[in-house]
Amino acid sequence: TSNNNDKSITEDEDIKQENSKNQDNNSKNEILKGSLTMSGSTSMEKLANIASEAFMIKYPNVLVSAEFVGSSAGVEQVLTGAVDIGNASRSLKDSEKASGAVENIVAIDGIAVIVDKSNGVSNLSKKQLIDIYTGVINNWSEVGGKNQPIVVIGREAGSGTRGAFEEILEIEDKCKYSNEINSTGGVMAKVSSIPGAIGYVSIDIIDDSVNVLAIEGVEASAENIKGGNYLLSRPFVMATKGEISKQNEIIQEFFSFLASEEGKKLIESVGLIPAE
Amino acid sequence: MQNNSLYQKKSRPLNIFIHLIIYICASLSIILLIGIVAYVGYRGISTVSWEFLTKEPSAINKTVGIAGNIVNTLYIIIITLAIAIPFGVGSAIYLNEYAKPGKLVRLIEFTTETLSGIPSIVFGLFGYVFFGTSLKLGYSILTGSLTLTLIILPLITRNTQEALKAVPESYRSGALGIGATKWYMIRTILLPSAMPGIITGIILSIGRIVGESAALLFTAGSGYLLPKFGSYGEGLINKVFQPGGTLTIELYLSMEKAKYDTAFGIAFVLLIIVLGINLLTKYLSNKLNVDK
Amino acid sequence: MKDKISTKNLNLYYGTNHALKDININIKEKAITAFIGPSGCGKSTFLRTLNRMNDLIPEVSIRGEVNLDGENIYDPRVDTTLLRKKVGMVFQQPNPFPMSIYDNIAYGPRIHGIKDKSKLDEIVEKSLIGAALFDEVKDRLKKSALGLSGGQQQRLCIARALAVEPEVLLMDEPTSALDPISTLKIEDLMSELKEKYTVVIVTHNMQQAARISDYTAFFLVGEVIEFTNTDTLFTRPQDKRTEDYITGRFG
Amino acid sequence: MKDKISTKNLNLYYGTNHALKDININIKEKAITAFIGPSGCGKSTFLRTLNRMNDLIPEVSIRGEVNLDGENIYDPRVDTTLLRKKVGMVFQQPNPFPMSIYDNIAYGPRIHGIKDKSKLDEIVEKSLIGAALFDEVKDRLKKSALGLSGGQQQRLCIARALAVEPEVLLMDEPTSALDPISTLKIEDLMSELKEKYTVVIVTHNMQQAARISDYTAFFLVGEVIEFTNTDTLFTRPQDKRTEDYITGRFG
Amino acid sequence: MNKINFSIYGNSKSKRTVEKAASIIFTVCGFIAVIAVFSISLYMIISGTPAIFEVGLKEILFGTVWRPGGLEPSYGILYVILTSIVGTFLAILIGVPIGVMTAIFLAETAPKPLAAIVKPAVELLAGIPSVVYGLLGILILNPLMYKLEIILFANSPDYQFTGGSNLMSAVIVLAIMILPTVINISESAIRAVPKHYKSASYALGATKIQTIFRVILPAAKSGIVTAIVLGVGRAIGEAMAISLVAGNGANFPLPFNSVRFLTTAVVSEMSYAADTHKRVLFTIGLILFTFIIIINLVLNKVMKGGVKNAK
Ligand SMILES: Nc1ncnc2c1ncn2[C@@H]1O[C@H](COP(=O)(O)OP(=O)(O)OP(=O)(O)O)[C@@H](O)[C@H]1O
Ligand SMILES: Nc1ncnc2c1ncn2[C@@H]1O[C@H](COP(=O)(O)OP(=O)(O)OP(=O)(O)O)[C@@H](O)[C@H]1O
Ligand SMILES: [Mg+2]
Ligand SMILES: [Mg+2]
Ligand SMILES: O=P([O-])([O-])[O-]
Repeated sequence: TSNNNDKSITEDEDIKQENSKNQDNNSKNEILKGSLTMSGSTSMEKLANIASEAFMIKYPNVLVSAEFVGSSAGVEQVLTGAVDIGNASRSLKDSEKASGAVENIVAIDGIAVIVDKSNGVSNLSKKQLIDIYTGVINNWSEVGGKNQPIVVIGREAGSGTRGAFEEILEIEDKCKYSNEINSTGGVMAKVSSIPGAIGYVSIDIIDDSVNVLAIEGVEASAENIKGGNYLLSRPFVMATKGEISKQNEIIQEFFSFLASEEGKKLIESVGLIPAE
Repeated sequence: MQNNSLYQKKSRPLNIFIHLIIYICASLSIILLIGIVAYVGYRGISTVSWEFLTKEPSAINKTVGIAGNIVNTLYIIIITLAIAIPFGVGSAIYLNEYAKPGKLVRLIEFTTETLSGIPSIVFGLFGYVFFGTSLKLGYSILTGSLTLTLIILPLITRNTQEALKAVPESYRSGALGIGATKWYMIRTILLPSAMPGIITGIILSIGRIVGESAALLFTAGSGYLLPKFGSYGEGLINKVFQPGGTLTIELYLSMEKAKYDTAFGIAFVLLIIVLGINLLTKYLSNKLNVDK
Repeated sequence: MKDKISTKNLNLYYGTNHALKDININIKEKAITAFIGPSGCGKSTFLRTLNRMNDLIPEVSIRGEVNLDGENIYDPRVDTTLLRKKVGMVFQQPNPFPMSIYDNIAYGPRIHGIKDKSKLDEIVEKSLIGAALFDEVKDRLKKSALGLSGGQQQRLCIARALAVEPEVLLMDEPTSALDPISTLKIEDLMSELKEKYTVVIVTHNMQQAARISDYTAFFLVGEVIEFTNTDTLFTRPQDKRTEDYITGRFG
Repeated sequence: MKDKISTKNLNLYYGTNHALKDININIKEKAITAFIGPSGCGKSTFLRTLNRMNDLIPEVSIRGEVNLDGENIYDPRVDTTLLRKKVGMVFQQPNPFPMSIYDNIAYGPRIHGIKDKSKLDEIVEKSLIGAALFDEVKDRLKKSALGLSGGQQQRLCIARALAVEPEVLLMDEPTSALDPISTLKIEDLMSELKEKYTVVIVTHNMQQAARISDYTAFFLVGEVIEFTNTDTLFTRPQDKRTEDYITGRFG
Repeated sequence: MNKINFSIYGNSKSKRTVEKAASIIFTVCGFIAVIAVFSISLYMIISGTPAIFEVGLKEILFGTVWRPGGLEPSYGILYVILTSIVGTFLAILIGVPIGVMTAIFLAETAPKPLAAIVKPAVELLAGIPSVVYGLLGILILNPLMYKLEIILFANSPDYQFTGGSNLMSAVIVLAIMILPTVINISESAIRAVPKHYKSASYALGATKIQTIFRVILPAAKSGIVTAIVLGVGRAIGEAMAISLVAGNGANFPLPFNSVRFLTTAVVSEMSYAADTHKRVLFTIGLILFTFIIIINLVLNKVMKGGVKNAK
């Protein structure tokens, strides 16, 4: 992970340089005026913040604001017209699509399984992971660690991350959580502070306060997700009401910004895989 | 008479026991409370710096700062008070000066009391759907302020009412006795005399606004950027319609993300603000009472 | 002398409590009329009917007439503001407003639309002189009225009432909260005031009524038992109850 | 008659204010002793030294002795609870507790450990009779004491003090907040009480002292100027200052 | 003087209009609170009842399984309701006596300089956002609780550990959170008791403790009740401070269980929920709302009514 961090910093600098290069273009970019609002997934907070900040540097007269209230709320708000973009860390539900939400996948995310720093275990099999989350195994010694109780931490019902995690492992309705936390950051906070805790979060938020476990020996890295080797991955969606082409100029520009080389770099800088 | 001497002290074990309990409870809570203040101060003071207070957070520049939240908090305080004071004071004037005692007054007083007992999460839900969705104000400082208005209304009404009750009846009859109309009397005699109470209500309200979290999370949102000025200052007005998280919201979000240093920094700033509010209350109530 | 105020079968109820019973009384212009009687007999209540201050008390109902210069003050067309400008009132407890001496006195004129500074100055001075207070306070007109002594406050209230140029001045036990020296000053003042105003005073103190008033009415449980000129009432009371009261046999 | 209380060179300071100066006084048993003197002369202060109520005021320091039945009440071994049980007190303003009449009177006995219901009933009745209040309140013993009139409240306070069976009763201007009729009742009551109790009373009202007390002490700025039996003091005062005071020349 | 230089029969229309307008405006203001409460209630009922018909009142109120996202969703909140009741009750049980005792200490027995330091600190903490208490709960209380948990359950192999986020933590956070409010208001109430009650009691030979408990506290009752009412309100309405320390599992409220309160149920899932799930959350809001109204009514009527009768 430390490598990862270094990389993102150099990439940030790239972005800065690019911005200064783009200074000449700014006069053109200043023509775009107005605001763009988005709301939704907490897992996508890092992506949304960095994207909006970079977008606002490029288009100084546009104000992008983002709220992080959860995937479903984001989609609902884009449908009621309260916001322009609804962030969801899962595929849209059929009911949502039926109401007019359009699924724009902007990135692929991996779900990292994390434990606290003092935990000696570094790899779990899929079976072990399932057993831990369903309460069959409740001590780390059973999976080769210390004699230490396992504190099972998850997200609340309705979370995109939880939905994806349980669906991939096929353990819907079977999980026995001892803590249900309502944000990605909250899971990080809990896992890092409780010895023996295990949790799952989007990989883009990982820092060195926690250890990331390999699943079936596969590291949760961008390459492994791209290559399809890592088990736990899901899409990051920026939903709009109606096709992108039907949206106003600012929204269209925002999506083309994310799809541009510059945007892709940005997405990679937070540890995600740009969508094809 | 001998066995009735004053010099025979009675032993009172129960007395001693209760004294003991009082001391234990008191030391427990005093240690706890002082400990909390000290701990927050200790952890917070190292985070708070000029930069922390004047910068906005940026993922690209790697800065943290709460300037945006401070500005949002001010926005929300000002807008909320601007709406709530006229209504709250007006309501108190109605109850105290116009309404005839009876069912209606009791209904209003009862609902005012009820309003003050509703948990803020319920206000949050209401504000989110009514102001945010039905009135299409979305996540915005205005939505948050309108929601908070409902929360502080009872505080202002009640304090004003108390103050009006304390205005001697003789002032009223004095003014009316020379032919003042009711509204003139209210304007020139009652409101000035009730000012200390109104101000107390306002200050308590500011405290409530600063401390609120649940009701704001769903209504004002969590924006942390400073308002842009715009070419003619229109940016400052537009800000009202944009999301904005107060200090307390940012504190909650920071602790949720395990950014404990930021959280303690904000907690420390809030501590100072509350301290300021308390001192101001004391100062004003002393000053205004001495005048009387 | 002509009648300034006359009442016709005036009855007043507080809810079901019949507090004034068929009061018929004529109050002479430019004279002092005193109301005496034991506590709770309705003196204050009656006084308040004369400028409709009872309107402010809930559950009061009034029947009968009170005529001021021949106009019934309970007529629906009456503007109570105008009425109270004509019929001023001074209360038992001095009740200056919590503002400066000047503003206290200017309060009434301002209500009635006088804004001109020099005109106000003039009224304030005239009223203070009229209330025999000017010399004592002329150097601190801008200071709070609450800093005055009780007696001064009461004279200030009189000055405040005079400032709107009333025709009648009602006073409800104006000296009962005051020390003897202040009381004397105010009694002197009243004797001066009757040159220009019709003065009606409620008092507990029979000596006071005897000293200063021209006419005296004796009230008992809501009725006027005897109303005649003061000398007659105190020296040759017609009613046994009046006699009992003034000789201190009850009350 | 023997001395119930005697003081020896009693001095009291409020901070640096020397409020009592070398008081030497003997208070006789089963008699009424009155303290008179102008305001601020230390009457109340001295009264409070007799049951150590001054202990509750911060910054008070006391030198000298107060002996009750020969025992110095300022001795460190003294249990103030017992002392105050023996030396009861009634205050200027009636101060019943915000509870029922019954509970007010039972308060003292309960504190001193009496729990038995029938015993308490008996004490309550006896004390109310002793304070000449029983007939007026016997039907509403369970009603709040705050609903009583001022005079009744004061008698209730006396009954409350009697209920702990004191030997001495201190009263600080017990009638000054009352109307004349209530005052009379309480004065009568005191004359009855001295059959069984030693009564010490502070009063502003010299007529009262003359009417009811057996001995009178005249205080002036912290000193006892004259202390003798009441008749002598009011008819042949030895000290010029006493004479000036009782003839109304100052105070 | 000129006879009838002006009549008292009025003609000033503008003055009357101003008066009328003022009176109408104030009346409207007076009704704002009524309108607000009415519309909040109406709205809570409108958005809270559909789920009752959809899921069934019995299933919601008495069901014990909360599994809104599943294939076979289940919306039982019995444990959540119980948690709110038990949790608040325990917090009050701990916080109120300690608070009142501390208030007694500060008002009656504390040395002046100590009271002079503690009083501002208490006022400070009464004003501080409750989230701060949650922050300290996570950082200090939860780890302590976890240690305790490990010691207590070392020998129960099937026990699921909560990492210290449990009912006990939440109760302690709530109890500490209401302390300043209770202390502050009770202390003012105790200080407001007229001095003469105290003198009267001492003069009868009562000790300090007897005076405090038999005279001063009863006389300060209405203020102390206010303190308790506010404390209860604050405890039962609190969401954010405990959302991170209680663990949020919809379990039976045992001391070391991860539990979910009515408030935290709404806060943590409202943003994520959709469809029936969302409507059930509104039902929870409605239940919470009903609870509060009932509690306010009961506390005010019963306790304050009792005081009035005594007077
Ligand atoms: N605001 C009121 N509401 C109801 N009853 C009242 C009110 N004011 C006075 N009363 C009753 O009306 C009767 C007359 O009272 P009023 O005050 O006029 O007597 P008064 O002669 O002025 O007595 P006092 O000498 O004590 O001032 C009394 O029985 C009194 O209780
Ligand atoms: N609690 C106190 N603290 C400080 N000084 C006091 C206190 N109580 C009384 N004094 C002072 O002690 C002196 C005697 O007061 P005390 O109340 O005994 O007089 P008194 O004779 O009872 O007067 P009065 O007739 O007005 O009741 C006065 O100068 C007074 O100011
Ligand atoms: Mg009267
Ligand atoms: Mg005294
Ligand atoms: O916050 P979520 O991405 O888990 O919905």
